[in-house]
Amino acid sequence: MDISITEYKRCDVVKANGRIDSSTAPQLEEALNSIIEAGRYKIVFDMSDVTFMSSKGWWVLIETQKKCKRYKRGEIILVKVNPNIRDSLNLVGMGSYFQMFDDLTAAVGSF
Amino acid sequence: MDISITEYKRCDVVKANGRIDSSTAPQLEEALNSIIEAGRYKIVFDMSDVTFMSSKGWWVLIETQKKCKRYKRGEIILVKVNPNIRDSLNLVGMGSYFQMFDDLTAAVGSF
Amino acid sequence: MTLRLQLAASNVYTALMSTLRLPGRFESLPKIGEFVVKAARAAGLDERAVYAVELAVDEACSNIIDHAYGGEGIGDLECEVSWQEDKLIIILRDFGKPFDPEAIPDPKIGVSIDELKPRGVGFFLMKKMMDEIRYSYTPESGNTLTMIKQKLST
Amino acid sequence: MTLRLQLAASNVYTALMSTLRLPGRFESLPKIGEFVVKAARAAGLDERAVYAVELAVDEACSNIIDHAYGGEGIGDLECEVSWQEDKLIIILRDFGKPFDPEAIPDPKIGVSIDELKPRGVGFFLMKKMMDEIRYSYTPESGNTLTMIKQKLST
Ligand SMILES: Nc1ncnc2c1ncn2[C@@H]1O[C@H](COP(=O)(O)OP(=O)(O)O)[C@@H](O)[C@H]1O
Ligand SMILES: Nc1ncnc2c1ncn2[C@@H]1O[C@H](COP(=O)(O)OP(=O)(O)O)[C@@H](O)[C@H]1O
Repeated sequence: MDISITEYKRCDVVKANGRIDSSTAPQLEEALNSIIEAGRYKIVFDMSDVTFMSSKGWWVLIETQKKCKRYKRGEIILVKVNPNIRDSLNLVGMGSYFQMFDDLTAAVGSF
Repeated sequence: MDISITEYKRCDVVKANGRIDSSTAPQLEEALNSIIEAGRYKIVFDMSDVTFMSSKGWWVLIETQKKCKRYKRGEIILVKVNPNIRDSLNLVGMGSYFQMFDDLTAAVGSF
Repeated sequence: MTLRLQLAASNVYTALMSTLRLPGRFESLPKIGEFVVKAARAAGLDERAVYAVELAVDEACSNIIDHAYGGEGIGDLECEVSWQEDKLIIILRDFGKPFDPEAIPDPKIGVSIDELKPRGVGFFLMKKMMDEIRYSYTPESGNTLTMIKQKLST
Repeated sequence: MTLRLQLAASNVYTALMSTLRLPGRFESLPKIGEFVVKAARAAGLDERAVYAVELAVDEACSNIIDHAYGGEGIGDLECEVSWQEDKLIIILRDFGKPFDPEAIPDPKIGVSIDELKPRGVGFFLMKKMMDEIRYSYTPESGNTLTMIKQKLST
């Protein structure tokens, strides 16, 4: 899995590709934590190239969401979530913790 | 020429297509003015589908830039300017009045 | 790397059964994923069902490493796929510590994000994704988790 | 709409000369643009030069409507293209008021945006975009603007 971070004025866009499972979730966690540790809490996660995500990946997103929303200082927004991933997130009620956008520009523009 | 306006939190994205000449520049002017009249001065002009632009179009952009930059309240940024249009703008020194981006998301993210 | 394939991957489409054995490490998960996705497609499952199988197997294998073995590199993971006319059967075997599936509570759904305890959805997902799940343990054959996906499941 | 084509558009590639006459309205500009772009491509100009011709002709026609006629719908615009081995020649004719090209000042470049006066770059652009521009007026043939683009111009 490759992860890129692009810093914009009001938010950071994180893009990953491939599978996010127990072996790659720590990489995602590290990338998201690096943003939060820099004092930035508005994050767009571009999932257009993420084909698979297990619960280990979801927990990373949940923990990130908790940190970002604390003191209402920000939020992580998901973009272009693969329908299979979206369905499985919704199955355990986790879809409701995230705004999901179909368009990257719209997500960045929402901050 | 079709013109669309998408309002984001901090800026508006205007997208036009085809030729901007003496017959269509007034349409563009109207769209840009409608944003400014709404008290919004951060504008991204997505020119990815604009194939031709005469000086009548440039004046619309220049007037818009003047209004947006007044009181440092905003700016119009151009995105994906066709190289021919860019060259002719630069030929008369007008390219320097605008930030130009190759990526829409980056332009929106700059506000 | 221990890798034993009873039938070559290219034969998977005509095989009745195929087994993959890999070290119990997270880096084995994509390989097991690929293996079961191929099998699920060969069984004629639609892409939604193929994803369901991939996710359930990934969660199950991750649990084996985390809970049965208690960490990476302790023991192997064996994944056996077989198919019948109407269903795909996946059997996962490990030699870690046994557990009682009945004792695992379902996660709470609909709580606020701050009330969420990390972990505890993998097993629930496996049950939701598959049509049937059976678990057995014997000292000789270790832990055996059998997961069944019907071809015409909804 | 007055539209007179001396040679059909499909013949443009073998023609030596072709003329389009349209009402002096801004909505005629895209048609004239299409006409000169076809001619410029037929003349073998590269895409950069084709755009230069399209822009120069658009500015010239727009000026005729704005300044020679003083508005839309007053008189016709005639665009004649002809080509020689090494160049494309475009002649624009109108019967509006004549003007003195020498008297048009070049725009100031490099000033701050607030010092920019709207208008006054069209003619400058035409000169920059084309290799040669000639203007003549006679009461019989009206205003004639001849613009030449060399095939091997830089
Ligand atoms: N293969 C296994 N071996 C031993 N214990 C298991 C196994 N799978 C699940 N468990 C137990 O069930 C609990 C819930 O599992 P699960 O829903 O997958 O969530 P998680 O693995 O994230 O804790 C685990 O914390 C563990 O105690
Ligand atoms: N075809 C024309 N007929 C009469 N006057 C013209 C013509 N073209 C240009 N002019 C004069 O030259 C000036 C500069 O022209 P130009 O550089 O094209 O800018 P603009 O048309 O935007 O004013 C015009 O304002 C007009 O006074």
